[in-house]
Amino acid sequence: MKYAYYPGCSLKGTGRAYEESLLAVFRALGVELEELEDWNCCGATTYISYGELQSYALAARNLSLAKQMGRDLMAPCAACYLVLNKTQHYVREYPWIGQIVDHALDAIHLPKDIGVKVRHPLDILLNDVGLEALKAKVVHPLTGLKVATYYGCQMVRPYASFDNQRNPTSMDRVLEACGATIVYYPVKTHCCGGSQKGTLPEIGLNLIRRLLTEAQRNGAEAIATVCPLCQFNLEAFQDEASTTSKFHIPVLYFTQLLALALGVRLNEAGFQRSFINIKPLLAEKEIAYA
Amino acid sequence: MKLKRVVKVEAERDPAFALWISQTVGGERIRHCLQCGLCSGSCPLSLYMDYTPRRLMHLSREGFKEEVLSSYTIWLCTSCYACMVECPKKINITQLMYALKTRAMQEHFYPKRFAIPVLAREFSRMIRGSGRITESRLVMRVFVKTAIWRLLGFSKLGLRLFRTGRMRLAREKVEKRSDIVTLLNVVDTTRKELAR
Amino acid sequence: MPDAHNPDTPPRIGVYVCHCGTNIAATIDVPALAEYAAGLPDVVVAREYKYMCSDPGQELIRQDIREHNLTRIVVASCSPLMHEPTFRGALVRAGINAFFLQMVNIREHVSWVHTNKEEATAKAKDLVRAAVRRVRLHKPLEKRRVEIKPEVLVVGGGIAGIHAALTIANSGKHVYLVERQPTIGGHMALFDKTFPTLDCAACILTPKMTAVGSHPNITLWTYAEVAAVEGYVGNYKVKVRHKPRYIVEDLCIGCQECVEACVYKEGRWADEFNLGLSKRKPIYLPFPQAVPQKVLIDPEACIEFKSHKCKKTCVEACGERKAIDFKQEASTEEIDVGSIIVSTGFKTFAAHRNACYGYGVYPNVYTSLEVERLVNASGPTSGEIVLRDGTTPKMVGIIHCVGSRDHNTNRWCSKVCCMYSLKLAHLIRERTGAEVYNFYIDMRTPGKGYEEFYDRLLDEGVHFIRGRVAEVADWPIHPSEEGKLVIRAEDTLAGFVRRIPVDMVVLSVGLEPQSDARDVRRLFNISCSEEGWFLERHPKLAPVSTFTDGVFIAGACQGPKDIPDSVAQAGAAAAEAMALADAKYVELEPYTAHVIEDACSGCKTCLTICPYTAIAFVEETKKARVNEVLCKGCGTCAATCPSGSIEQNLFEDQEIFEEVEGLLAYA
Amino acid sequence: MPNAIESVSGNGQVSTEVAEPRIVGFFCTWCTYLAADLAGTSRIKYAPNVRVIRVMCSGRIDPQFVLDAFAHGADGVLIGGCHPGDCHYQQGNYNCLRRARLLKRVLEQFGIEEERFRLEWISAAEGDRVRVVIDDMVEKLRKLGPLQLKRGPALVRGGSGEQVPQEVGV
Repeated sequence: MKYAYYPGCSLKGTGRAYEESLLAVFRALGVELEELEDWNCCGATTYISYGELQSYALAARNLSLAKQMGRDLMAPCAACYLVLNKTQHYVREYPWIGQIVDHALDAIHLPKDIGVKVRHPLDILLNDVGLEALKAKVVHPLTGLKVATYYGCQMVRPYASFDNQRNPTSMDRVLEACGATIVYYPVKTHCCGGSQKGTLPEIGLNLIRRLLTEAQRNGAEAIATVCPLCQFNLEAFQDEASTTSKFHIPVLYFTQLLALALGVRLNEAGFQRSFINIKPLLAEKEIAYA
Repeated sequence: MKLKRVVKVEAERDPAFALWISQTVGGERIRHCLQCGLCSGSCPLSLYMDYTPRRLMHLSREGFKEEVLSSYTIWLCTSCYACMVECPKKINITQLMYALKTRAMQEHFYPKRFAIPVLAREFSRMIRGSGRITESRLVMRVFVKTAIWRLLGFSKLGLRLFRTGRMRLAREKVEKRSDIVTLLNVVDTTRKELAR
Repeated sequence: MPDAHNPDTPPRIGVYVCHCGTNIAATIDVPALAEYAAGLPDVVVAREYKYMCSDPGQELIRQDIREHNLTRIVVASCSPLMHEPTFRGALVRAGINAFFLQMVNIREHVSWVHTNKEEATAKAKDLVRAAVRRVRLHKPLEKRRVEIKPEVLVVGGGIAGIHAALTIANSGKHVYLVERQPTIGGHMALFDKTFPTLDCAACILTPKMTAVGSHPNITLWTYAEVAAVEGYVGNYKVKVRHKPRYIVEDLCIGCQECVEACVYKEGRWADEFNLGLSKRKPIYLPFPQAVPQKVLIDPEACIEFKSHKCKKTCVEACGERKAIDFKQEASTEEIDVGSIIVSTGFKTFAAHRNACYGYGVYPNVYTSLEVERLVNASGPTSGEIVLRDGTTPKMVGIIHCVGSRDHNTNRWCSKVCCMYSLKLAHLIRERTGAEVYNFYIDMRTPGKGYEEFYDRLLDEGVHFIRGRVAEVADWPIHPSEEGKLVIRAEDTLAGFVRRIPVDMVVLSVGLEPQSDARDVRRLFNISCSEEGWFLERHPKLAPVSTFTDGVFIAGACQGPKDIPDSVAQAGAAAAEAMALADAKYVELEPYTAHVIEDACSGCKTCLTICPYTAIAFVEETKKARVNEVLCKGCGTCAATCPSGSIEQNLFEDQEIFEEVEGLLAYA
Repeated sequence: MPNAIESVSGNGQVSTEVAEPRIVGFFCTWCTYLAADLAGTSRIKYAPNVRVIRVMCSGRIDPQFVLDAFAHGADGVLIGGCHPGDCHYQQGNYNCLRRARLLKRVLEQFGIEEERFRLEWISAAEGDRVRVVIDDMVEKLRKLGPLQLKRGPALVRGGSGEQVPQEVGV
């Protein structure tokens, strides 16, 4: 199994732990990932409001590069995953947008064909690798670890190609395969406020608080995420969000938990980058780790 | 206390605006809006909005440009797509919000030093320059332009990020930066041609 | 077994109390009631059961009758008007006379209207006790069988009447269709298109109209009214009054040469069919597709009637046909029919009653019905939507719910306004390209393809402003409003008041009962709601029947209805009428009166009191005698007879006295 | 509210003050009885004091029925018929009205207050009117208290209607 890999900007910055754990996990599963040559920012949700059409062109460049590699394109970052998918949709739905994008690609000597399959790691784990293969590779089961799976918005909305939009379960199934216990988490697809914590702090903070409170209320010992921004928001502002009850709950990328189970060494899975040390929890739960 | 007339006479309506919105990407179906309010109900931010998304849809399609573009609602949208997924008339509300943001920025319908448009501008500049985003630099640029003091509040967190290696000042960049610039320019020129 | 029909043997009574699920049991202590009944004199068995009207419930009664030789039955359950026939059937099947039954209404009259269980149970006990005492005296009675005449009278020639008439006529039975106007077609004939399919009204209506006109089984009487109705189910005698149209219908061939020839070269009088939007001559055809194709003369307008000095060019034009008859007078005709279908339709709300909308003040404020004529290809402007001054409107406001959903006028929703407003909005936009604004309170589009039509209108860019219009006026507060009609309303969805200047205002007027609905219902002896809508026998289970057997209702005279609903109802009414006719006979309740000759003093008081002249004085015996065929069983004579020598079956003095005393005697 | 039954003795004489007025109703099938049914189906709540006797037409109601009711302990009698002109039998309700007028005079002679005898026109559609009339009448009779007959026994029916003035019937 081999995939083109599109990290996106965050996975090189605040989301490094995501990239490290992701690569480790797929290595352990014997899946080859080849980083996309000279990729550029997908434009995220921010560029659109500045220049809608340009944002499609930016995404298209990556898609065109990937198409040349002739493999499915894995996009772990929820925002990237959305934007790349969306671009393909819009170019199809609006011929005039397609025309503009084509011109732009032409100008930089890239083929117009951007019809590469954009896929999320969870999609690949479930449908290509398969849960059985995954189970087989588990060396340190996460037995008894209560996890709240937080999907956020953009992995499932608006294009949930491989999971249910209103009640996604892909991450649950993958983590259960590693022996973890998934707690009831009614806000699993609610919004974390995205960049709002930076721009309208108090509002962003309220959204973050809601997510943390629910996780705590439902007895979660860790929160698993699929998006660098979600992970950052939930982890970085726990003190700020704390009110009467103080929040102290590890917020990890689902790939980090996978890595743990697959026997990847902690600091090869980016745990050293967490603000909250995971070891006491693992000790308490008697979960072995490398 | 200053009282102003609130009754709207038809001449204050901007039909061109209403037409424009119904022609933007995602705006095609705005006229189908039933005003059921499901968008407002499903929106995580609506509790902070001056106009709920539902009301914004109505004001937009009726052409009340002032009200729409000066509304906080468009800036509060985090593009979580909850409204769009639930909308019974399949209206692409999130996309509409982008269009409105763009328009509001073009016509400067927002408070001075308002962070969100600044972020968008800086974001695009950075991409034009390097083709990728270096979060550390972006954050700093935005704070400098909006609320420098917030940098201080942020510094503690910043420090932790540096310590954990999650904030690197090293500039992320694409090799073929000229390609990015060309790409963006060509889009603009082609759009103008198509418009003609 | 004691002979139930022998009055000398002591009666053996069975009492049956129904729970009606919880409808009764929740408010009345049913077991206590049954136990109490068991202790009453002559009661042999008293039982309670969940649903007496169910088969097992009835079987319970039948068994007891056989096993305990019961001779009288009391059922305490719902209103006798609901299930009396059911339980009488049970008695008959058990071999005793149907009228040995007395029902006690402990649901409608007790459990549903009272809350205190103690009081309710006490009341129920009194009622049961009275019934037990009364039923002892019940005598065996037989229903009267009367023949049903197959002919049917349909009153009102709108789409409902037309459909009913054709359905029955096609089954081979004869129909009399009586229409007050000079032509059939009703409101539907005024429309250009019908919602939501937008198919042309004329194209679907006129074929049906002509079919009526030419059908061998239909006698069509237009410009005529029902003057009197006598008789009873199966045997109604109806007087129909023909208004003079001053044209011999049989001779007129509808060539309209007379109209051409009239001394008035131009129309001068408001054209009724076009609601005054055009002018007609004194002699005229209501509209091109009128059925029958017969002209008529308006005596108010015709010179000949006013001065007798007219050149009578019309008569010349008619020539040999001699169809014009200035001497024609109203005539009355009497027919016998077995059943009657009342489909007299509705009238629209008089727009001027709502002063704020300036109807009659501003010439460019129209009613929806007027606009229906404007958009109609065969209308006064041949389909062109123009204002009174001939210009085309650029801005049009359509105001919903005019006269409806309003405690100052009519409380009800008129059901069709939302949809026809959408239709008009579409037609106006399509034909003039004007900006159209709909002002609504709620958009009500329940019906096949209706919501889809609304969605289509939304897409067509018609404005929908949710808010009841406060005022239509011509005073501007902004230069852009100069010389316009300004509609003021809150846009409740935008959250502020808006002023919208328009060239044309359309008032979507609601539906109302005909102004003479009350006289009409008396004529046919049916009841109507407080508003004036004719009352169906049961809102769900007998929607086209009335409380008068053999009289049915169809269409908007029963309540606001659109075309499909009216036609469906007409079909149902027709089926009821045909079923009745095919039964050939109907059984009448035996509640007739009879004279106890020995007691009769021959004072003749009863003769004058009987509304049906059913009582005759027999010279030989010098006594009164009731003709049971004519007697309808009101019992007035029985109450009037000074010597108490007239009795009414099942309502004999003794029976009622027993009931009274039973109510008041305490066990 | 204490139950009337226990507080009234066999001969209809009221033994305690808490007695609830007991009213006999004569309703015509076509209008008032239907109205009462409608009140039921509409779940309209009203006082439980009225016991209804169904007759085909208010024209059937013989003054003797009314007198008999009073004689046997009724505190009030309520007659319900169709509105004038609406009679199912064309004019029965007019006859009823005429008799009622005369009957009122007779009742006076027996010292029966006029509030105790009431004639109402209630159409099949006027379910709520049943409530209004009954509640109002019960209220009035509560104030009046139980009926004390001056010449009670004389009222009791004796086969023919000799207590009733001849013209009543006419």
